[in-house]
Amino acid sequence: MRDDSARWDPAAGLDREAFQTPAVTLKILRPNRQTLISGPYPAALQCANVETATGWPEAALGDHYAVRLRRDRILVINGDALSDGWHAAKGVAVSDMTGGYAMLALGGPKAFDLLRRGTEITPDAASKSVLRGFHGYPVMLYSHGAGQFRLHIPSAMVDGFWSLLADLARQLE
Amino acid sequence: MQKFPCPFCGLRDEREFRFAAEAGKRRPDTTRDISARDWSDHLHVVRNPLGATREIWVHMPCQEYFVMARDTAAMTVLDVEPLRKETV
Amino acid sequence: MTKSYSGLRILREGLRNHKGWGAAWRSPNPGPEYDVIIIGGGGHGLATAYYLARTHGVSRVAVLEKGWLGGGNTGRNTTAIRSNYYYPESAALYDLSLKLYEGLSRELNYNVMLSQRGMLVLSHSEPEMELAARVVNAMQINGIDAELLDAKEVKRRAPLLNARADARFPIHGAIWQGRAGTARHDAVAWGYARGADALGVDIIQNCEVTGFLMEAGVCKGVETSRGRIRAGRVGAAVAGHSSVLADMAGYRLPIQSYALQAFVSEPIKPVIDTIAFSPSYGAYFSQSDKGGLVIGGGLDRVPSYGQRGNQPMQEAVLSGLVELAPALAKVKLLRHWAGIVDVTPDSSPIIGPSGVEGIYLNCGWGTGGFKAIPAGGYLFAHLLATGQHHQIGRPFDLGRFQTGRLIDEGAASGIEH
Amino acid sequence: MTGFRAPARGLIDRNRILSFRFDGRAYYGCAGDTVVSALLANGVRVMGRSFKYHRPRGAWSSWFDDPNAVFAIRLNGHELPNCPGATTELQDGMEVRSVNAFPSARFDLKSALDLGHRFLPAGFYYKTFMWPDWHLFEPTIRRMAGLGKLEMSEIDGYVSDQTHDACDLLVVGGGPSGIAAARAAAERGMSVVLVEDHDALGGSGLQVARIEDRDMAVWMREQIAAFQAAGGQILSRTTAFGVYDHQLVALIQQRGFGRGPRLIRMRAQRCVLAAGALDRPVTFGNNDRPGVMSLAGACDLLARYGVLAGQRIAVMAPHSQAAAQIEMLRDAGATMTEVAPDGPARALGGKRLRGLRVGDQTYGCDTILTSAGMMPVLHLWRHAGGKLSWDSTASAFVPASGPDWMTAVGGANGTFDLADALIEARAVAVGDDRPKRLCAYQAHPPEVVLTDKSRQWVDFQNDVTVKDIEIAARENYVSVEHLKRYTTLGMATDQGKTSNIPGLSTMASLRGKSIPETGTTTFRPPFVPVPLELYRGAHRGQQFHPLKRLCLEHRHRAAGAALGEYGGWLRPGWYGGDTPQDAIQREIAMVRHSAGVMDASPLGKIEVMGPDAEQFVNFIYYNTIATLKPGFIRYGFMLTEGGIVYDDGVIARIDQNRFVISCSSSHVEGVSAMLEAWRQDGNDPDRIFVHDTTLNWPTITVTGPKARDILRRLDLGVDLSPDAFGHMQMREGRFQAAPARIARVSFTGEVSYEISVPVAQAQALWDAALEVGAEHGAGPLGLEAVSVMRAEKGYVIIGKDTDGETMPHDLGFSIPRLKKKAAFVGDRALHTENATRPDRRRFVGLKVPDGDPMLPVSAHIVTRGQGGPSSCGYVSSSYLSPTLGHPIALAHLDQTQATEGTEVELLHLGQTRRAIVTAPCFFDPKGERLHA
Repeated sequence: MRDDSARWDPAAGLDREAFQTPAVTLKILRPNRQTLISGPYPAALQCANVETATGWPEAALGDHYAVRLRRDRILVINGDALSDGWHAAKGVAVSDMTGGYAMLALGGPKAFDLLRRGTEITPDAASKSVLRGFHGYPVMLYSHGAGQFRLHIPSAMVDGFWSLLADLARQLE
Repeated sequence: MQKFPCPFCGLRDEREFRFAAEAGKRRPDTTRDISARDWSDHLHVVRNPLGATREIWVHMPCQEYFVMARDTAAMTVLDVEPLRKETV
Repeated sequence: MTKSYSGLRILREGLRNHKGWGAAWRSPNPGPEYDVIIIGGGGHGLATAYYLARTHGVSRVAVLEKGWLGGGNTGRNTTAIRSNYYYPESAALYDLSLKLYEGLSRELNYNVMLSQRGMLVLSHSEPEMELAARVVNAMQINGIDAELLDAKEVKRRAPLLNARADARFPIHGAIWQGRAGTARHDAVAWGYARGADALGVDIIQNCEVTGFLMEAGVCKGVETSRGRIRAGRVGAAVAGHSSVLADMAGYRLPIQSYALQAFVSEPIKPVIDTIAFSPSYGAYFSQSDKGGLVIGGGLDRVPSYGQRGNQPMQEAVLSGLVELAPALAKVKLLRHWAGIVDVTPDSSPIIGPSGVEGIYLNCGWGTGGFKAIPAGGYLFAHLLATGQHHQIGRPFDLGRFQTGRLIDEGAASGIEH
Repeated sequence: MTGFRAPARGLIDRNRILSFRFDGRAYYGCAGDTVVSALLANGVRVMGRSFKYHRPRGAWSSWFDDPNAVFAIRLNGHELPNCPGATTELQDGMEVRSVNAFPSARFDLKSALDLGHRFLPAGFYYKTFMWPDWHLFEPTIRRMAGLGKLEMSEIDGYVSDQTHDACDLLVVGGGPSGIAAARAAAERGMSVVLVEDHDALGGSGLQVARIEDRDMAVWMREQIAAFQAAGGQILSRTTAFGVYDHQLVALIQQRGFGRGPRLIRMRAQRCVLAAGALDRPVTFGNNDRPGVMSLAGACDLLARYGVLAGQRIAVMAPHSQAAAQIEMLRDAGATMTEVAPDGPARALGGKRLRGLRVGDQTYGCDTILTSAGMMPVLHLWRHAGGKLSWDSTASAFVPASGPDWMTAVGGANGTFDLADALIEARAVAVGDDRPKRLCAYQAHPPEVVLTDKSRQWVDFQNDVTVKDIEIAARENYVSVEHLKRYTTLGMATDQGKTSNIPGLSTMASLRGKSIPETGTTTFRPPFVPVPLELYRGAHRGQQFHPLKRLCLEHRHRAAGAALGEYGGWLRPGWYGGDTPQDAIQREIAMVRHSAGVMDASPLGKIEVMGPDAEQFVNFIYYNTIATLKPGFIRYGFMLTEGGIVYDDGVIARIDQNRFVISCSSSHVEGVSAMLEAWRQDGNDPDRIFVHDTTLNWPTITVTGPKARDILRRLDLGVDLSPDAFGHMQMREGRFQAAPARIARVSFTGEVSYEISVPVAQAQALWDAALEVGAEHGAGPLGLEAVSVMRAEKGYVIIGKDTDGETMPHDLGFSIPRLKKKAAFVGDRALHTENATRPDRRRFVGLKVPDGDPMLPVSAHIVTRGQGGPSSCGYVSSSYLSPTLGHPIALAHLDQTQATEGTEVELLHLGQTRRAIVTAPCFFDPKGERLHA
C-alpha cells in the first residue's frame, strides 16, 4: 500500500488567488446558486424565469441568466431557489447544483488564444450548447461580454483544470 | 481529425463523439422466447459495410444520441438526425 | 524448386555478381480449377497455402491477392509476437504459433529474423499488480513461460522507462514473457510465399475476387478480375475486409472494422532491448534492428475502412509513449500509417465454417493477427483439408457467439489483447 | 578549399559571426546560416557516413531533401539526435558531430565495410543468419545499425505548444507563387494564412534578379506588405507536415533549437499548395561522392547563404530550366562546364572529386551538380487523397484529379516558369480557371543503364544501388512496395524525397516498362520528421490522466490521511499510524467497537425523475425496483446486455417520480451515460430525466455500533430509533438549516448512515461528526479498512471480486433471473448455454488451515488431471481479519468444486497452498449488528 499524498499537490478547490499574466487573467467566481433544469425548453425557461438560455457565441449578460446545456436542459446562474425534484405541473426536473460546478472568469488580450489551445473553437461557429470538451475536461464555455469568458467545470476537477489553464497560459507569447 | 454535426450543437470535432452502435436494430421483446441465433444476431452481428452506413453516435458533452449516415471509406458525413423525436 | 539460401550461396553469388538468383516466387496465371482457393495473400493466407501443401499434401492450391502479397496488415503491423494469454484456449492457439515461429526461419530457409527479446506488460498500481499475478499464474498453469517482475527488475531490464516515483503511472512491476519477441513482418509473408510456391501453390497477385460461384447453395468457386476460378473449398483470410466478402457471399459476421495505427521513428542506436507495453499509458514499443522505434497503441475511435491515421489517437498514443519513456521526447517520428483490423465482440479470432457451404473463415484477428500467422495458417489448412476443426481451433468457431462461450481476454485480465 | 563564401550574396548577416565545432574542429559561420551552409562555406565536404557501407557523404542539397548531412548537435548542455544539418539553423556554440561514424566522418573505421559490399547485396540478411539462430547475430547487427545516439536525459522546458486554428485559405509555401496566391486571396477578403518553412519568404524567387520588372527584393517587400495590409497572416519556420480528415492540415512551427515546437491543427476551407519542386538526381557511377550535389540546391545555397558549392563545376542537367541556374552560378564566379549525360557517366576521385567521365570524355572539376529534371513536391496532395499523373515531357508526376479544396500551383503543379507560375497562382487563389502556360518545360533524364564498372546510387542514406534494384527485379520483388521493403529504398530519414523517382525509373528501365506502369509508393505523414514531444504538449504529468479531488481533502491531509488513487479519485486510504497495517487494524477495531467517520462523497447520487422513472429503473436494474416504496432503499445490480455485472449499488426512492441511484464511485460517468442511452433509445425522453448530482452532495458515512449515538447529536431532525428508521431506509432531514439526506445502508456490516449535504455544509458536518465521535472513541476511517470489513461480510467490490465474466447468479443472486417478469437489461443473456453451464464460477469464501498465513490474492485454484494442473478459479480478495483473528479470502471457484468444507489446492508464482471452501460471509452472518 502506498501513500501518494506527496505526489499530488494539495487541492485548493475554490480558495485560490486570481491568476494573472499580461496575456490572460483567470479568477474564481462564486454565484449564489446554480440550478439544473431539465424539460422541454420553453418549460425550462419559464421555470427559470428567463427569456433565453445562452449558447455560443452570443454573450450572457448580468448576474442572473441561464445557459443551454442540452436540447432539454439548462443551467440557471443565480435567480430564485427552486425545490429539487420532479415538478409535475411544469413537466420539468430540478436539481440544485450550486456546489457541483466551479465557475471561472477568463479575460485578458489572449483569452481566446488560450481557449483555442483546449478546444477547436472559432468565434463564428455557432452552437446551441455551451458544453464542450476542453483538453479532455468537460466544461461549459460561454462569452460574458467582449473578451470576457466564463467556464464552469465539475467542482472535483477544478484543481486539475486550473493548473492546465496556467500551463497553457505560459505558452502564450 | 473528423468533424461531426451534432443535430443539436452543430459541428464539433470527433473527440467529443462516441460511436454507440449500428443503426436499425430494435431490442427484441425479451419477455418472449428468443432463439440463441436471433439473440446473437441482435447482440453481435453487424453489417459493417465498406462505404455508406448508418450508425448511432452520441455527442458526449450534450449527450445527444443521433443517427449518422457516413461513408466508412471516404470518411464523409452524409446525413444526421436525432435519435429521439425533435423538440425545440 | 528455387535454390536454397545460405551464407555460402551469398559468397558464391557475390563472386559472380549475383547473376544466379532466381525468382522467389512465380507470377502464374490463374488456372481454371483448384482443390482449394484462399482469398487473401497476406500472412495467414500464404501460411495456409504452405501448410495445405506441406502438411496435408494438397498442392492444387491458389492464393488470390487483390494487390501485392503481404500488403495488408501483414505489412503494416508492429511485428510483436507473444503468447502471454490468460485463457487456456488463447494460450494453446498463440503458443502453437510461437512454437512454429521458433522453427520458421529454418523450416522456410528464409530468415524471418525472429528476435525473442522478451516482452514487459507493465503494471502501475497495486490492483494492476494483482491482475498481473493472476495472469502470470494462469500462464504458468497453461505451461507458458511467465514471470512477475518487480519495479527494480523492470528498471534493470529497461532503464529507458520512466522509473520516477512521481510519474503519473509509476511502474510497480510487469508481466514478463521471455520467449516473446519480434520478427520481420515482410519476411514472414515472403518466406511463406516462397515456400508455398516451391510446393506448387499458385500465388496470383493483382487478382480481386468480385463474386462467389454458387451452385445449389454451395460455393463452387469465385469470380475474379482475372476470370472465373472453380474450387472444391474456398477459404477467406482477408482480415480487415471480412465483412465485405461476407456481404458478397451472403453470410453475416460479428465483426466491426477499425483502423489500427502504427508509428516508426528515425533510427537511433539501441535504447531498449525488449517490447514494453503499458496499458495505462495506452502505448507499447520496441526497437527494430534498423534502429527505428516501432510504436503502437489502441484502435481508432471511429469505425472505418480508411487506411490512414487519425490525429486524436496519434496524440493519445505518442503522448502516452513519451510519458512512459521521457527521453524519447527528442526522437523524431518518421512515418505513421494504419491498417484495417477485424474486431469481434470478444477480440478473439474466428476460425471455422462461414455458414455458407464451401466457404471457410480465418478472420477476426483484431490487433493480434501477425503473431498468429503460423497457427492461423496451420489450423486453417487443417480445416480446409479435412473439413473438420483442429482441436485448438474449435473453440474459435462462429458458434461461440450463440452459446455465449466468448474468449475475452480483456474480461479476465482487464488487458485487451 | 572547394566550397566558399561568395562576396555580397545571400540573406545572412556577415557581421554576426557564430563559432561552432564539427567533429571536434572549430569553424565559423554567420547568423542566418544553416549547419550545412556553414560547413560548406568552410570547405567541409564530408559530413556523414552512409547507413550500411559507411561511405563518405556530403550534403546533396540545401533543405529537407538532403538525406546525407545528419548530425548530433549539442547546445547549452543538451543534445538532439539526428538533426538534419540542412534545415538546422546555426547557433553560436553548437557542438556538431556526424552520426554513424567513428572517430569522425572524415576517417571512419567502419568504412572497411564498404570493401565487402559485394557480399552484402539487397536482402542478404533474409538469406543467411538462419543457423544456428538469428538471435546470435542480431546484437552485433543492431549496434551497427541506427543513426544517432540518444541522450537519456530529459530537456527541462522542452514542452510543445498545441493549438487549433482555422482559415479560409491556407497557402503552403512562401515562394513567389505562394506569395502571389496569398496576396490575391487576401485582397478578395479571405482570411489567409501563408506558411513558409524557412525563416525568410522568397523560395526559389531568391535566385532571380528581377520579378515582374522589379528588383527581386523590392517585389518581395511590396507583395508581402500588401498581403499583410489585407489582413494576411504569415507563419514562418512553419512546415505543413500532414493532411488529415476533414481538411485539417497539421503545421509544425519551430521555436528554436532545444525548445519544444508548436503544433497548429489548422482547419482550412481551401488550401493552395505552392511547395515548389525538387531536383531529381541523375543516377550515374559514384554519384554518392561528396561534391555531387543538386543543381537547385547549389543555387539555393548561393541565394540564401552566399555559399558557392564549388569553383570548377561540371553540370549534368538535361532540362529547360537549367540554363538560368547555371548562369547564376557562373555569374557568382564559378567556372561552369555543361555536360550532356549521353553516355555511361562516372564521378572520378574519392573524398575529393577530380572529375566527371561521360563515355570516353573526361571533364576536370571539383564539384558535380546534377538535375535529371524537377519533381513537384506533392506529399500533402497525396495525404489529401489527390491522384498523380505522369507528364512525359516533364518526366515527372504532376497533380491529376484531387480533393476540391486543395489546388497546386507553381513548381508543385509542374509550372516551373516564374511568369507562368505567378499568373496561375493569382488565378487559382481566387477560384478562377487555370490559365494556359506560355512557356514550355522539358526534361530528358538519361536512361539508367546497369553497369559493373561502378556503383550507381539511388538511396544515398540507405546505400541502395541500381544493382540492388536489379537483384530485387531478378527475384520478382517487382511491386513498388516489395522493391521498397526488400531493398529499403526510400525508407531513409528523407522518406524517399530524393530516391523514389530514381528508384522507380531504374526498376522501369530494367523491366522495359514505363514509370507509371511501375507505379508510385504512397507518401505518408509526416512530410518531415517531427519530434515525439510535438504530440505530448500539456498531456503530461498529472494532466495525463487527472484525478478528481474531494472538497474535504484539506481536512483529510490535516488529519494525517494517506491519500491514494481509488476509482479516479484521490481518497484517504488510512489515517496516521506508524505503518499502513497498524493504522488499518486500528481503524477496523474502532469501527467494530465504536464507529468510524468516512468521506464517501464520490458515491454516485444520480437522480432519475419523471412519470416514467419507475418503469425505467425497473428495466435498468437486474432486481425488481417497481415495488420499492418511497423512503426505502434496495441493493441491486446493473448488467450489460451480455448479462455481465457492470455495477452494484443501492437505489433509493424519494417519492413516486423520483429515485436516487447510488452507484459505485468509479462508475458514476458510466452509469449516467448508460441511463441516458436507454432513456433516448426506446423511451419517451420527456417523461424521464437523469441528473448526476454527485458533486453537489458530499457524503459523510458514520458506521459502527455508536453511529446512532453520534447522529443523534448532529440534530438532523430525523427520528433515528431502529423501528422508526430501519436498515435500507432513507430520510430527508436538515443539517444547519440546509437539506440533508440520510440513508441507512452498510458496507461494513455495522449500523451505518450515509449523510449527504450540500458542499457548503460538508466541512461543518465532517467536523461535527468527528467532534462528537471523539467522545465515543470514534475517528476518521479510510477505504482500506472498509475493504477489509466488507470482505469479512462477504460483500463484493465490482472489478475486484468480479470480472468481465461474472453474472449475478455467480454471486448468489439468482431470483430475478428466474422470477422477474418485466424485461431488464441483460435478461436474455442470462440464459445462454454459457450462462447455464454446470461448471460456472461461484463466489465463495476460503479459510486456511490453522496457523497458515493469508492466501495470496490472484492465486489460482487448481485441479490435477493427467495433463497437469488446470485452473478452476482464483482468489479475488484476501486479508488478515483482525475481527476474527485469522486470514480470510474471497474467491471464484468452479461450482462443482464449491461445496463448503471442500479442501482445494492453490498455485501462486510456483508455490502451492491449501484452503477450505466456506460461505463468503465470515462475520455476523445473521446480520444482527447490521439491523441493531
